Amino acid sequence: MIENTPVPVITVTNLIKQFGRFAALRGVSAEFSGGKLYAILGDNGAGKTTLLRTLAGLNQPSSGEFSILGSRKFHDICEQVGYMAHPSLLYDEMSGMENLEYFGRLYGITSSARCAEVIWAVGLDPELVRPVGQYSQGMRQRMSLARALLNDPKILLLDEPFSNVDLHSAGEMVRLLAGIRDRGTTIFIVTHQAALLEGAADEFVWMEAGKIVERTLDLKRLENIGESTGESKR
Amino acid sequence: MIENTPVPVITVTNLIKQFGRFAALRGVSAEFSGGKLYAILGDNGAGKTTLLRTLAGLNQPSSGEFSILGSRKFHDICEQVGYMAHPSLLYDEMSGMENLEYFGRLYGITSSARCAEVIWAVGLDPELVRPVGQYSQGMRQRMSLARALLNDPKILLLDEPFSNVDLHSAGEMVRLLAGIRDRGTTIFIVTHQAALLEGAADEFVWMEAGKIVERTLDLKRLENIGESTGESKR
Amino acid sequence: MSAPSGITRVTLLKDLRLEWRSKDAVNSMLFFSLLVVVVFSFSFDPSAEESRQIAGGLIWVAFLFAAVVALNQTWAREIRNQVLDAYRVSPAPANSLFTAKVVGNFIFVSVLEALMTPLFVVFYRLRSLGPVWQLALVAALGTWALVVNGTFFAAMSLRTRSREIMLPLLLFPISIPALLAMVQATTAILNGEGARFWMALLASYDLVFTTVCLLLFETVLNAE
Amino acid sequence: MSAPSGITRVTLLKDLRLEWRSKDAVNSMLFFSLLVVVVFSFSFDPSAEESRQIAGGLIWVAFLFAAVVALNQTWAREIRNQVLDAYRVSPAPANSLFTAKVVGNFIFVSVLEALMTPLFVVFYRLRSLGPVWQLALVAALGTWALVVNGTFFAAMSLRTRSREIMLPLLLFPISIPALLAMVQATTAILNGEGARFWMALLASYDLVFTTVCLLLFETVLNAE
Amino acid sequence: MKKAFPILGVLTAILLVYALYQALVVAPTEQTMGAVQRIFYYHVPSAWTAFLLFFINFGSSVYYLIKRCATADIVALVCAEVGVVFCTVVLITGPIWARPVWGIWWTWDMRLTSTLVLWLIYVSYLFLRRFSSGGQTPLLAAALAVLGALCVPFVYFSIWFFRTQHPQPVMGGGGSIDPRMMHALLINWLAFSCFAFLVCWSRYRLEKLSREVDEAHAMQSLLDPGGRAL
Ligand code: HEM
Ligand SMILES: Nc1ncnc2c1ncn2[C@@H]1O[C@H](COP(=O)(O)OP(=O)(O)OP(=O)(O)O)[C@@H](O)[C@H]1O
Ligand SMILES: Nc1ncnc2c1ncn2[C@@H]1O[C@H](COP(=O)(O)OP(=O)(O)OP(=O)(O)O)[C@@H](O)[C@H]1O
Ligand SMILES: [Mg+2]
Ligand SMILES: [Mg+2]
Repeated sequence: MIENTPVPVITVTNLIKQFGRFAALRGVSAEFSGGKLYAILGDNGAGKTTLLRTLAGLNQPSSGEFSILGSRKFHDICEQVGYMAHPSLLYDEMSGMENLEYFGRLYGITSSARCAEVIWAVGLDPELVRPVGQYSQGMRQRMSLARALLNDPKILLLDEPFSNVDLHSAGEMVRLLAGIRDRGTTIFIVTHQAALLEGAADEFVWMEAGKIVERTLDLKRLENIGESTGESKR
Repeated sequence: MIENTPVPVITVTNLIKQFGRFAALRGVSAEFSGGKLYAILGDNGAGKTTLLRTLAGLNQPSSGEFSILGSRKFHDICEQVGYMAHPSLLYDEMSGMENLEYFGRLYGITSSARCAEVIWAVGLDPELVRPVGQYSQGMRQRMSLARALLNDPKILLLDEPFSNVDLHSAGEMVRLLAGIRDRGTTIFIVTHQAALLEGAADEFVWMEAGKIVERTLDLKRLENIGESTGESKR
Repeated sequence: MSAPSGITRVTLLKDLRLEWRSKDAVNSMLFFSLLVVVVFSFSFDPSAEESRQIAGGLIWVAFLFAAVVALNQTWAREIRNQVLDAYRVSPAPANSLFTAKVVGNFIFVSVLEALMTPLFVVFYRLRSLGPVWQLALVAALGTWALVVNGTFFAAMSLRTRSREIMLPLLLFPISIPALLAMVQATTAILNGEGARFWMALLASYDLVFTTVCLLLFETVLNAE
Repeated sequence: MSAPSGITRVTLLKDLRLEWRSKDAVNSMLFFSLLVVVVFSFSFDPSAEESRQIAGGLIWVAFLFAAVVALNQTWAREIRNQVLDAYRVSPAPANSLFTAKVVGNFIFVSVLEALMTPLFVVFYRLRSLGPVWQLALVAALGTWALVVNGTFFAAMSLRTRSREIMLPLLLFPISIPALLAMVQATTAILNGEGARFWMALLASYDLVFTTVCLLLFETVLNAE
Repeated sequence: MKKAFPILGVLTAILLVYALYQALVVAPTEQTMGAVQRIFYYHVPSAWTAFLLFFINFGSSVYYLIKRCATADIVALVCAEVGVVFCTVVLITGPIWARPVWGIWWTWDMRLTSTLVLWLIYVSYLFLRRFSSGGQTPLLAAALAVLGALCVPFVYFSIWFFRTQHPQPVMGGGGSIDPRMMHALLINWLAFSCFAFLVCWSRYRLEKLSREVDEAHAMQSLLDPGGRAL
């Protein structure tokens, strides 16, 4: 367990990511300390997903650097990171349990009990035999979260985990995540439903046009920013 | 223009839809009158998407009937319906404008001006040449809404249109949809962010386990239902 | 709603444009056909007398392969983001879509054939004793037969995920008469014999299967 | 983290199970190769002697094209919901994935070959003059060569536009020596001649390309 | 550097003219084949130049894989492009020569076949570069270049058995050749190599420039806060 002292577990220095001629990240610099829950907010196209993918080692940054848990190479610490994306990252043809059992093996987790545990934790039933392709959108989303939680990561990168989940269950998921945070995990949640995280988040990070423009605890301030900009989408 | 008198434009009688042994719709009966905005709420797996797909003629109901605009065959009135789903229903390789131009032709719409108009309406820029596959998730969602609006439908079936859209723009989309409703269109919105629709919706429809269990104007009542049930998902 | 033929046209144009854009189409097709011919030459030493005798069969196998590559990806784009659903809720008739896909595949495969034939002629030193226009006609009829059936069954196998796995295998017995006619006609023409019968057979096969596929396609498309 | 070989095993088992449930790849391969056999038997009615001359080429062309059809689908499942990303963020080594895919494809194609060979034998009235175990060895070595390269290039063509056509464009040129060796070895053995040289060539080709593909796969997988 | 280019250009032009003179006038006419044989002075130097360029391509691809250096990638690309052109010249002059001499355009001969396969490999390399999108192109291309180069020895081994009609290598082989022919050949080779180098160089500068333009665009979109990149 990491103590709750502000040791930066993630340091990002002037990160730039270009897709051809378009820059999705335009110089992101920040430090994030351990054991906190960060909500990353921002308009569509602000670069939130790109930032998360870069941290997860799925994009090569065009320039700039970052270190996670003191390491510059993602591969060295990948066992301690959980990542959840827009797409489910699950095999449509297998049931939820089969999926988790497979992904568990990639992390050296062989116990089905652990898989069943995370499935219960996100509010699904591990005995559902239906393949994931036949799940409803929200169920798929939860199963995807379960996959990210599976290896009990120190750092969780979640891309819009609540977007198709019903309000009641989203609240439960927030409680679950807050509990995980309390046990020392650093959590990044990209979301458009900031209100859900109002009590739980330790900091709100507002991104705009590829930059972090504001970090605050006061959601109200961000709303003003949000209103004042965000016209046509780039 | 349909007048705002409560003539049922959609009548559903005891609709049942089974997937193999599992019943996703378990006897839905309801009447919906024209020119209103219905918000369809419910837990994950309640059958909202299935209901919408059935109304759009994409699923054959196992039993039961429905009529839309007085017709029992979807194909006869399909020109007057707009449908938006979870997946974008767009070609990833084409730009937004090219996509709309193509789908417009399927409805006999040849004017690019109309396409540009709906793209502006959802807050995007018609001149974006990037293919849709490179849009951010929220941008894709908006473009998908634009596609559904293209043929100026009498009935709009929208499956979670706001789920990845930033709060500010979601508010704008609600205003847009409310305006469309005021011009006589009947709109069904499946969503988990009921709060967004609080001022705009004419009725909230709560689904649970394949049935409509409550229709009300008072969001508070539904929250109680939501709390009391919605344990593990089927 | 515009006329069905108009929709066929835009759909076809859209497919061709995407194809054109995504792959510098002609170059890669040219190279692909060159590769196929070279692979054949390596496998069947073209200078050997026997291999020249089976050239009719060889050419059709090569064409068949090109067609399979094309047919395999016919619906891929439509499936990706469930764009097919957008088509299904629109008033556009199902048959316009089918026709556009068939014509698109026909063009694709025909271009490949047109590119491959000269290469085969050079490498295998082929010389037809019969009239060349007849060969072209046989190729067109045969390609159409392959493409109509192939497009139809490709659509069918989309819709029947796990239920009826054996469906693609239906295409096989059904295509046998067409294959037989194609190969026999080609061989006959190359050897300067008449191929009236086989060509009539092919033409009527095309007619029957095009009609039936058009009649059934809407059902197949709208099967959940 | 479990041993790489353990991960290879689970990945392989998962693929086999999924394939068993849907049977997509095997079906389309089987279908295609059946067509090839039939087309040839229509176009050419070989005597035992002649058929032995071309049988090597025939069989291998059929297998090659069938393999391309299968290889094109190798990564389809991984791409669908971007599952590959889940693999990339996990500590599992890239080479385990590669090995599992290669072995999986090897099994598919071998099964296909085992099913097809009797058909060829029947249709062409083949009788090998050389030892059959040598034929089996050549088939194994040759299939491995095709499958290693094919899996690698299929992963590569994921990262390109127009995947399906890209695979043969990349695979064919580099496989030509292997293909040539396979065909020559098969023909030699069928005719009762020695095929030592070809088998040694194939074996060293396998060795070199397996090593290099293993060395390079991680780079290709992690290219964004 | 800036000045070296035109100087080299002039030198190459002079060399090419001199080589042409050597090939068409100075070198003696071959007895059996006659004047057609003079195509030899283009056929063989082209082949050697192509081989050289492919070899450089291999070297810089390996270097790229190790060091991830953008210059190496451009060198590899440029060499492959120009190499394919020279290889195409071999494949065109060969059949032109073969037609009058052997009476056929093409035969599955060892040397011919291996050249064809080599050409196919590098064309597929160019296709890959063309079709792969985004920043990963250099990596994929380098991987393919390595595999392709490794394939070459196997090509030579596997077609060893082909009966060959094609003349044996002049260099190191047993056959004797008129010294004037040899001289013309070497001069031509030198001229061709210079020419190839020149083309590569300008192509290199072009490629570098277009990458810099892309870079500049991206920088601009970085500066411009709401930058609408179309
Ligand atoms: C038809 C296509 C042909 C191709 C693709 C071809 C290819 C080549 C290649 C690649 C080389 C350089 C080989 C090396 O140095 O190792 C070469 C050299 C040569 N070729 Fe050809 N050739 C063709 C036709 C011919 C013909 C018809 C003749 C004349 C009868 C000919 C005569 C020569 C000679 C004399 C050399 C120099 C020998 C040497 O130094 O290797 N070639 N050819
Ligand atoms: N592969 C790509 N190629 C080109 N442009 C891209 C690519 N991926 C993303 N972009 C662009 O980069 C910008 C940022 O995208 P990103 O997905 O990070 O946004 P986001 O903040 O996650 O938005 P959303 O809230 O809508 O998901 C967008 O304008 C998008 O079009
Ligand atoms: N094709 C299918 N085969 C089998 N079961 C299915 C299929 N489609 C949906 N279901 C099941 O039907 C139920 C209802 O699904 P539906 O997608 O309608 O839910 P939903 O209300 O839209 O949920 P969400 O809010 O998560 O999107 C779910 O339990 C789902 O697993
Ligand atoms: Mg995003
Ligand atoms: Mg749903």
